[in-house]
Amino acid sequence: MSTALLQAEGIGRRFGGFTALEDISVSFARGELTSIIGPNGAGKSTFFNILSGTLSPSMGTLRFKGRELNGMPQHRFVHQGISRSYQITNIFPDLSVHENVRVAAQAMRVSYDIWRRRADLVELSERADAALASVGLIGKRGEQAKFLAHGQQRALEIAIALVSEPELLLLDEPTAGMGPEETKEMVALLERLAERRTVLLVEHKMKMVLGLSQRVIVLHHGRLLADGKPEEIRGNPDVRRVYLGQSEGYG
Amino acid sequence: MPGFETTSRRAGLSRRKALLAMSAGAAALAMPRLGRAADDGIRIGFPTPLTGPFAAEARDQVKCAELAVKLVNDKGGIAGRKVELLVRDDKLNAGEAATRTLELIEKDKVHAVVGALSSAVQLAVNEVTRARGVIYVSISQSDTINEVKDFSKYTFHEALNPHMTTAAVARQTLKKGMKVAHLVADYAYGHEMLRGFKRAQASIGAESVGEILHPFGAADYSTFMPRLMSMRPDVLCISNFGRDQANAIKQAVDFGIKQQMKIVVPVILHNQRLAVGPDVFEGVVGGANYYWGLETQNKTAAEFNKEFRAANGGAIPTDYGAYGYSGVGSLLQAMQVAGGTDTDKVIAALEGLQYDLTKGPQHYRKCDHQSVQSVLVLESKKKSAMANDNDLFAIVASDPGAEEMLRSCSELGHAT
Amino acid sequence: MTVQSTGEAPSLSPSQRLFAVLSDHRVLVSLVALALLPWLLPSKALAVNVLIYGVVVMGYNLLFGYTGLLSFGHAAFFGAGAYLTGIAIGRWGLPWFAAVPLAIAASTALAALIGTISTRTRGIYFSMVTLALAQLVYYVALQASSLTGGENGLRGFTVDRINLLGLPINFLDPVNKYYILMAFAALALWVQSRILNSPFGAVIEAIRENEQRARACGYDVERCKLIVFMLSGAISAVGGCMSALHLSIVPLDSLHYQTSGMIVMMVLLGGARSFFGPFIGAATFLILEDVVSLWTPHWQIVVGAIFVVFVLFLPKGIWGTLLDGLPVARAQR
Amino acid sequence: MDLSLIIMQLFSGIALGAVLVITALGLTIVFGMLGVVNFAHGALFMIGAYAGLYLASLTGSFWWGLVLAPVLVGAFGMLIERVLVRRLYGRSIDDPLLLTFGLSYILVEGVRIVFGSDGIPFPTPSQLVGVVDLGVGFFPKYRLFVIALVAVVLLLLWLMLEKTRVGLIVRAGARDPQIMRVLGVDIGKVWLAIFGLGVGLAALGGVLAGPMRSVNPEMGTLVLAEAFVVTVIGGLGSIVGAVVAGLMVGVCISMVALFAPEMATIVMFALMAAVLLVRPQGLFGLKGRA
Repeated sequence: MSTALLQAEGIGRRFGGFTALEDISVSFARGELTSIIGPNGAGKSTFFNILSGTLSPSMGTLRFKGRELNGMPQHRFVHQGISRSYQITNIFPDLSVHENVRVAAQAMRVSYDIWRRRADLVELSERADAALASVGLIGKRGEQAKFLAHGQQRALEIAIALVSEPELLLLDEPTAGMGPEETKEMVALLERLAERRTVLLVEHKMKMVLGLSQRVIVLHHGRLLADGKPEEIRGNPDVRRVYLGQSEGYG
Repeated sequence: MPGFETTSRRAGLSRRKALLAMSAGAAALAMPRLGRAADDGIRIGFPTPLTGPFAAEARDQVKCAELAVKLVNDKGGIAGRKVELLVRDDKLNAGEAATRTLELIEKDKVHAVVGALSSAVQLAVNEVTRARGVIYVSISQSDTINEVKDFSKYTFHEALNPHMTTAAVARQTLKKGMKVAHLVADYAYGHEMLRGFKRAQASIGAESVGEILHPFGAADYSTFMPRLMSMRPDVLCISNFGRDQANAIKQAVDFGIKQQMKIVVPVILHNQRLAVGPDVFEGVVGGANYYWGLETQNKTAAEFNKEFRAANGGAIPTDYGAYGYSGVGSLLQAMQVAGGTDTDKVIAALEGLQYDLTKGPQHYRKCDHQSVQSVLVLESKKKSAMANDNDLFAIVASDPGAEEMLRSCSELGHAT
Repeated sequence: MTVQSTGEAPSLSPSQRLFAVLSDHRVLVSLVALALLPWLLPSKALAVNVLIYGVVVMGYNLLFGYTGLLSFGHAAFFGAGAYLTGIAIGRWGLPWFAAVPLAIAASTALAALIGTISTRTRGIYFSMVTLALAQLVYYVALQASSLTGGENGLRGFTVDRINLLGLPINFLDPVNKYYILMAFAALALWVQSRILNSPFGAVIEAIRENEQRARACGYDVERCKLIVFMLSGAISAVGGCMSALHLSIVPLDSLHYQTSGMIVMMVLLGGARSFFGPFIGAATFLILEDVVSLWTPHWQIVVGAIFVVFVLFLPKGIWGTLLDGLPVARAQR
Repeated sequence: MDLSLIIMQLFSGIALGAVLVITALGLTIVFGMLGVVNFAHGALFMIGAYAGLYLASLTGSFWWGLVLAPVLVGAFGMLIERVLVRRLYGRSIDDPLLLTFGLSYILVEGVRIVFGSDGIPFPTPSQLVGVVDLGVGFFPKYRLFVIALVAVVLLLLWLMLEKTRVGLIVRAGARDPQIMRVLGVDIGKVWLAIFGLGVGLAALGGVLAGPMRSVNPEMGTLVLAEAFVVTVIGGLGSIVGAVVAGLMVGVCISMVALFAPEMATIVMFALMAAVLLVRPQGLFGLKGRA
């Protein structure tokens, strides 16, 4: 297990009397692209929020590169090397596309400097441009983010997450709300990203997940239902019963 | 509830008047902006709280001050120069007052300033005028301004002070061996009133059974009433001002305090009595600088009332209005004596002046420039005893003015 | 508003280029305008007030406009700056040049205290908590009358002469006073401009735009809010110091929540989130109040109505609306 | 200290708290449902007192004023919602606060224009003049009546919330406005009614306070600050919180008045700061909202 990048042991989460997640133990190896799937209310988002520090688990421990993350505030996660995107597009709408990414890059270097000129931090600007180039948005760098097309906004959010050069990239339904054309572009982008880092996806689009992932984790009613290679999941009868059967429409 | 209509109609009437006065003031301000320094009129600045809770008092002050100016101008002005009154709204805010006073001095080049109603405002105006060597006649009742720290040779205090009013009221209401309780607003003016009462009470031989300080500007006094009643005093002295006074008396009456003890205040306010009604104030005794009913026993008062009625459609001047008249009037008399506006000459004239404008002889004491004057003690009338809407009080006594009524010069920190 | 690194520069018309130059030198532009102000307004006292409230509102804008935190208790820092300047000069006998930095430092400490409690809350809660804590400061000042003068206000610290490099200057003269106080304003403008151009300036805008995203980017949002709260309090306190030196009194009302409300009104009138907005808002409000209160003692109804109209129809304020209307300016955004 | 005195103080505190509860309730209900902090709440309290006085003098009976003023002022509140506040839904949460702040200036000045800037006498209804012997001391009848009336209003409000369909909608809506869409409720109408209810409660507070205080255009200023403190302590949007915090603040003030009377105003702000340090969302507030 020493090669595991991120390790979850017995993770559970309760909201009042309601148990959203129970006893999840998985570990993620470096370089893998893993997807988490499950029907609505399966606990995907809760699990994802715990992995990214947005929520703290009620029980269990989380280790990243062997270091325990429990009790660490969310903003520290990025500095450890875990970066995320959100299911609903989450950018800085009134800032320029370039500034969106630049400010994210800045978080890794300076937070509280009130005196230097930010224009003098040329390196940050260059890194932002590099991240924009990698998601294909460099041509839009001067535009206000809120005027981008939906697919472009999603790509921008990935650039924001990417610019911190995370070892683990957590993406929450990156193709949500996209048409087939945009989805195809996004899948291509994801494949490129996965070449160089560990990626964890939450997705609804089954076909896409099975084609893209090296490993698939299925959650159901807050519990781990299955964990394996896409072809194993495809053949798993439990998964078929609770998930695939119902979600023909997503396929 | 008949009080409702009469009050609002009264307010409506005087409002229109005030609007007229305001627009006249606006014209006066806008017009001479260009050639201010060229004309040779005498300009008196008059900051007063036209907006806020004391707007009614302020309007009366403006009317009276304008009357004083008019009477002088009708007789040809001072050494041939016309007098002009520059009214400014201080909004009952010390910062606003200081700004307006700066404008009056720097832009309008006034020769003197008269006015201010609240203690904080008079001190702010005084701070600005004394630094710039401009004469200021205060008509606010607090006497902090007479103490050496705030005093300057430019500072004159026309209004009564708590020491005078509490002494006069105590003389009429307290007797040897009486038990006295105090409800006091916890700020400088409240403390001044308490200090006055306690000194008067000590000299009479009455006994203090307790005092409660209440937060300044409190709306509810019910929490103090049980304790005041448990002190079982013969007299309750309520030392606060304005709305605080109205609220405190109203709630004391609710608790049945008037059945147990007599309520006494240092200053009984004309407008608060109107605001709260005769039933609540019935039997309350307090001091005053002026009451129009004085006309039956004092010739000057009758004369002043006559002039005011003539200028204001038969209305009567109020307590605070009279300050506007005597404050501006005494200053103008001194300017007549000095033959103009030379500051040192006017100061000397004010210091030597004997004047009688509203109620009998007055003069400014040399050391602290406090006006020595008579104090009225009034008792609020029962509703059934009121002859008309203006018949609010019975005059219990009129204490003639004497320097012995004041705190001594050395006590105030002045060299004697 | 944000300074962007020059990438592909689109071709600019001469008027656009002029506008770009002006906003690049916004501190200088502000100072030139302020230097002319006393000669344009009806009185020097009014001009000084524009200067003072301009600085206070500018500090407030750092919090409200740029970070998106609606504080309703900023009078506390304006008042603290004024009171501490007065107390240091009048009670402790310090010279003005020592009193002012001391007052700013102490006001910043007060901001740290209030900020620590209030930045734990969000949204409307933040507004109400700042309001209530500032009222607490008001009542403390009222009660501590031996130090503050209580309801009577603080006085007895008139500065009538200021020694500038051995040259005694009559500070009672309105023109001298204006330009000396303008030096304070210049300092505040420069500091504000530096903060806005700094990396931290980018962080607070990111927090305003999207707090959750800023946190996910790795920013300690709570700490950033506390820091900007303190900076904002410090700059507003400069306005308080200026007010104390100008009026030579400190009225208790300077701490009242209606003063806070006036600050909010001014920033909304001028335009939040803009560099020039605060001074434009302060000037508009004060001139309006001056003019309308000459027409009618009921000036508050006019002020209230204008405020309602701005919230409903011109939420970007005078300057923001002007920028939207100017194609010249739009290219800059 | 004398035990009977402490009991008397307790009564004073509860009577004081009763008025606080009524005004804070209006503020908190409107916030809970609409997410709007009504900064004109104090001004509407004052309008309530004037309306009560005016209606009482028109009809010759305090009781008509007491009943009609909250209804009419509540209707006026609905007008405010429809004409002004409604335009701001969906905009920044700060906007309604700023709007109502401006509105409060207009209302206060409007009353000054119509009724003058002086106070106006508001006599205690003749049936309630005088004091009652509580055994430990004398207490004004009118204040006992206020305590009783507030208790009745709270009971009615509770019944409405717990037993009626409207109450169900309100409770559900306060938790999650989305639910109301699911229930197929016309949210616009509910919001209108709730805003009216909140304003009506402010007006009721004003009428009740009228005979106890000087009625003047500025009487709402202090009340607004008090209502804010109470709602913050209780938790914004929490009805139970407003009741508990209102009584708590009232009793706290009266007890402090016994030992350190000059601190009576400061104490509620200090209490609030203390509560916030421990629970930033207030005693009964939902955590997500703070």
